[in-house]
This record gives sequence, C-alpha cells and structure tokens, in this order.
Amino acid sequence: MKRVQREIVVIGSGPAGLCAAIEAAQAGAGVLLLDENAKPGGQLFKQIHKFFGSADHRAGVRGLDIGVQLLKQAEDLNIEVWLNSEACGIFDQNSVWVVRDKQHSITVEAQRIIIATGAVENSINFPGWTLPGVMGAGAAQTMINVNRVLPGHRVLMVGSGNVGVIVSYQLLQAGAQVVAIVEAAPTLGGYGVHTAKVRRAGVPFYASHTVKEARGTDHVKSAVLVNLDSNWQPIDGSEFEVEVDTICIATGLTPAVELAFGSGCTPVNSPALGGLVPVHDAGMKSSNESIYVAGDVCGVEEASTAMEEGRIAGLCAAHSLSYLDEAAFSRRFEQLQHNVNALRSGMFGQRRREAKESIVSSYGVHR
Amino acid sequence: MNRIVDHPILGPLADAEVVHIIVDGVALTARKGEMIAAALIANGKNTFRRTVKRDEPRGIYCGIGRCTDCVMTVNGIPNVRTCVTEVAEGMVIETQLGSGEWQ
Amino acid sequence: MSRREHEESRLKVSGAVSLAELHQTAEYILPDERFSKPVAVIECIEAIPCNPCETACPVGAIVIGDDITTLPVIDPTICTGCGICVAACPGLAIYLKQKNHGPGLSYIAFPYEYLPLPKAGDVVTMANRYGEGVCAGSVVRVVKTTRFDRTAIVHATYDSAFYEDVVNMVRL
Amino acid sequence: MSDETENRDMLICRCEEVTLGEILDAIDDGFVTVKDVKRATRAGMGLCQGRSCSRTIARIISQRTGKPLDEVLPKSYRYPVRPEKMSAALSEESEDESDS
Repeated sequence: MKRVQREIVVIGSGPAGLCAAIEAAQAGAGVLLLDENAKPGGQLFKQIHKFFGSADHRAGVRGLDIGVQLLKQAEDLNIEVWLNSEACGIFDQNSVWVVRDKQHSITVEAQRIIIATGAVENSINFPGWTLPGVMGAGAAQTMINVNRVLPGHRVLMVGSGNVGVIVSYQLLQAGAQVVAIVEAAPTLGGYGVHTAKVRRAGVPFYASHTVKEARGTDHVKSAVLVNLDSNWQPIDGSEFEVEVDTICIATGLTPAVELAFGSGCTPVNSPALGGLVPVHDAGMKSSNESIYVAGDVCGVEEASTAMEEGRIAGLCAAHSLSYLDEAAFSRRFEQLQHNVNALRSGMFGQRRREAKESIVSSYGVHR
Repeated sequence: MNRIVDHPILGPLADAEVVHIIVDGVALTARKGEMIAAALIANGKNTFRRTVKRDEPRGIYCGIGRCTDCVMTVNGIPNVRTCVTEVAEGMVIETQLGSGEWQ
Repeated sequence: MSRREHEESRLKVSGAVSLAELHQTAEYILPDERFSKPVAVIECIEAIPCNPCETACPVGAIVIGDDITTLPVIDPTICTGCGICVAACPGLAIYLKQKNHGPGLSYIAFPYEYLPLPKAGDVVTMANRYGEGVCAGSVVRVVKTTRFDRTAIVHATYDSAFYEDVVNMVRL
Repeated sequence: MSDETENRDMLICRCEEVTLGEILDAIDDGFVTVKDVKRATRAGMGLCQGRSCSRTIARIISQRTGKPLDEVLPKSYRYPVRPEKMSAALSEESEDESDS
C-alpha cells in the first residue's frame, strides 16, 4: 500500500477537528485534515442556532457561520484537507489506513494523530421503533438544516435535553409541527431558555412520560405515550395516543471510539460524558504518546467545548513536535484551559466538569 | 413535496442543477449534491429497504452513515448507505430486498 | 386526565418559567408605568455559561461579569430600548416592554424566528409563556436587519391588562 | 425502556433482527458479555457492527444480571471501522497524490 508521511493527521473535520487543525497549523506544524464526508464541518452546519458561552467562544454566532469562518481560516492557513476519505484503522501507533473515495487505500505515517470522530446517537427501544419515520433527532436535524427536506410533518420528540429541545425548535422553524416532547425523568433536561422557546410556541412537554409503542404498517402513524411512576415504571391505564408521522429519539450520544480503542488507547468509563471514553491528560493526549483526542469522542458535551478541546489538542500536538517556545505555548495553553473551564462552569456543567477532572487526574494511573 | 422552500434562518432554497434518478423504475428529479436519502424523502419515499428475516420496511435512522439502515441497491451495487451518498445523473436506485444482490 | 391540572407550573416540569419563579428572581426587573419607553426585560433564571447580552449592549446596561454563569442584571434606567440584546441572546430570553404605551395599551418587542413574518398593521394573537393566546395585538413594525443576524424583532401593542403575561405571539 | 418481559419479540439489533427475547435467553444461558451475546445471537454482527445495539445490549445485560453497567465487558473494535470493499483495501492510491 502506498505510504505518505505527515507531521500531524487530524481525523474528523467537525468543530473539534477543524479547530485542532487550525491551532496546530498556526503553531507552524504541517497538518493533514481528513473527513469521510464530501463537505467538512461535521455538526456545525446543522447547528443554525446562536451559540452560548462568551466572546472567546464566538458566543452569539450561529453554528453554521462559525463553520464558514473556521473553513476560511483553514483555507488561509492552506491546511491540506482530504474529503471523502475514511480513516479505517490506526496501525503500530502512528500509521493511518485511509480509504479515499471508497476506491483507493493509502497509509499515512503520522508523527501525531488527533482523533476527533465525534459521537453517535443513542437509541431507546419500543415496539415499532424500527418503522420508517422513527429516527435520531440528529438525523432529523441533518435532513432539515443540511438537506432542507422535512422528514415528516407531525413530530414526537423523545428526550428533553438540549438536543431534543433545540431540534424541536428547528423543526418548528422548518415548518413541521412538534406534537409533544416526552421526557422519562420527572424534570426536563435542557436549558430553561430552550424549553421556554418551544413551550411559548405551543409545544407541550410531558415529563415522567415515555413512548410505549409506535404504530403503523409501512410508516409511523401514531405513538402511544405512557405516564411513568417515581421509579420509572409505566402506570397501567395512563396510556394515550398521539397522531404523528415522525418520532425523533434524543436520548443522548455515545462517543465514536472505534478508532481510538482499536488502536489501543486505554478506555475509562464516564457515564456523565456518554460512557467509555479514551483516557487523556489536560493536553488531550491519550494513553498513547502519539495520539490525541478531542471533542465528543472523549466526552459528549457541546460544539463549543469541542472547539476548545480541539485547540488544546492541536496546540499540544504541535508543541510535542517542538513547535512554539515554552512561553508562547504555556500562555496559549492557559488561555484555552480558561476557555474550556468557563464553558463547564455553573450547575449545568458540574457533572461534566467533575468527570473530566477525574479522567485527567487518573491519567497517570491508566498509562 | 417535503422540500423546505423558504426558511427563517437559512433563507430561500437556492436553485440547483437538476439530477435525474430512476427509483424502482420510476424517473424522479433530485438536486445536484444532495444525498440520495434526502432526494427520496423529498419525493415522498420513506421505505428504502425490506429486512431479511421479517421483510419489514426500513428507512432513514441515524442520518450520518453509521447505522446502515438506509442501504439500497444503487447502480446494481447493494448495501449503499443512501444518507451519505450523493445523487448522480442517471443513477438507478432500487429498494433493497434482504441483503441485496449484485446485478 | 387533563394534563394541565397535573402540570406543576415549574420551569423544569412545564418547560416555561412561571410568574412565581420570575418574581423570586431578583434579576427579573419588569419596568412599571413610570417608564416612558420600552426597555429590556430578561427572563434568564438559570446559571448557564453565557454572556452575549452583556457584550452586545452598546450602553453597558447589562452586567454579568467575569463568571459568565452569573445571571445578567439589567439597569432599565440606562437601557435605550435599542433591541440589540434581544437579537443577540442565544436563548431568545430577552424582550422589550413598556407598560403604559398608550391608554390601556402596553408595548412589547420580541424575537421571532419563524415564517411567515407578520407585517406592520397586522392584528395577531399575543401568547403567554405556555403558548396560549391571551389577547389580540396589533403589529407596529417588524425589524429584520443584518445586525440582528436573521432574528426578526416584532413590535406590537396589546391590552395592558395582560402586561406581564404576554411574551410572544401565536405563530401564523 | 418498556417492561422487558412483555416485549420479547421487540427487535434490539436492527441489522440482524435479533429480538429482546433471544438476548434475554442467551443471558440466562450464561452469555453475559456483549461479545458473548453477539456470538450466541448474532446481535452486533450486522452491517453496522454493533453501533446501534451494543450499548443497549450492555444495558440489558446489566439489568438482567444485576452487574453494574461499567462492569459489563464492552464490544471489541475491529478494523476497518468503515464498511469497505476488498477492492478498495487492495488498490493503491495513484502515484500523483491527489488532494481532496
């Protein structure tokens, strides 16, 4: 197989990968950015809402505009980008097997690899959950915001975290009707300002409810909702049916760890961050000296935290190849640590902040 | 039609070159650059395949090429993930039955 | 089973912040009849890491400070009613209000990101935090400038008997 | 998660059409890791390689055996992590290294 050499290979050009590539290139390193899709940007281009955070995080700017800005930056730095290129495996610590355009294989020998492969939506199961019309909330978001096609007209959203509530809002903007948002827990998960947006638009929330069954032959026709008691068991007789043609499942995400673990990065279980994640230090270095991780792959959070983690990974990967003098590196490193900590501050970020702290502090142990 | 012709944030749908595709023998139009799954849903087709054991209908589920529930037979090649594969002029797309056959 | 009776009107259950919760929040400052023009009202009662309203305000009427999870504090006497914060807020949690805009009429300018947009002169149904129509409203103007980055701001007058209840309009 | 015993013929593995009942029976027969359940029922062997179901199967094992979720051994990760045709694995990139 044909072999080429690169200093830093970034796998995945979503918010984390793009920012990692930019930061590493700004530090002076040679960067190759891979993405399996025809267009880079990952979930950024599905996120048409304005981001939270502070000015350092480009707060108040819409995700898709941040995507355009980052792509422009990557272009200005003339970062080498391979699209339609799937990283299929990492061998002997630093060789990335890449299949390009589904036709050719090439091995990229990288001195450093930054894995930014994101996360995959979780499922919940109920009779009829495999019917056409039942899909992940992310799938519906991709359809409406990227492909500009409505997956359905009457939608039931399952899950009231920020994803479920934001996608519900975006479904309304796209012209669909959101019939209800159900949440199994007794209280809603997403930020109050998000739930308020859709509630004042007339979308009812059903806390302590879940889907008992989806009905339909070739497509979803309706969903049966059921009330749950305090230990989350269905209350017989509390079922009621809602006419819907689409059921979106927004019950969390799981880090897409197959590349990281396949290459031997040590896993650690972190429920607050989505399950098994690769162990990493504060500089986003995994248990493997030459492999860094960033974004949802090492902890499901938000695009804004993914961008900061990407920058940290890019900075540290470049510095480990002796780019940037000590002073410049530590100044920038402190700034980026401040940025990511700011995003994890407050009651909403507490569980994630503590989970990340325990991963970083246990880094020495796991190596 | 399920296309979002105008959008409060994304603005009006830009013009796009028309791509002609044949789906289960029926000629349909799609927009250049869009995914097969999007073109099919836009044209009102939601069942992409029928499963091996139970012959049950399946459509789009994850939308990002991970779950492989949206696979169809494209230009005679089975198991093509339609949610991450762009349409092309003259593409022949068939609802996949079971694990599909090479044609 | 009428769902409404079971619905405790708490933000974390109903999805909408209740008047009770607002009144317990010091940062919720609803301008009274003495104000001669609309000023910003912020319904942001959770400590989330976010401060674009503070940075957007051209006259520094909104203060959050270094810890960006601090709730934004508005000084209505400084606020000029320009509406930039209304569009800048990622949570769309800010609107402008004036209690005595005219005889028996209150005034609101709220963020609106849907189609179709209402037009000046339209009569619409004003909505409360639960999405219920509470009274008629007449649209004064609809502002959509590039500065607001695709968030339209709808200005409308309505019966001041519903001054505090109204936060938006029923979508067209 | 609806009551388990009631939905025995509900699908858990979408690709291989493996039901909750088959998985519960395998667990009761002593297959108590995600890999074992895969070997016993084919759940996770399909085209998506367990991306959709292995997390659910781990949860079912944990609920059924009472073992905490993080003690349920996860699935393994084999390369290639994307479905590739053999022809793509073998054919080399042409000499003139083209960019994206």
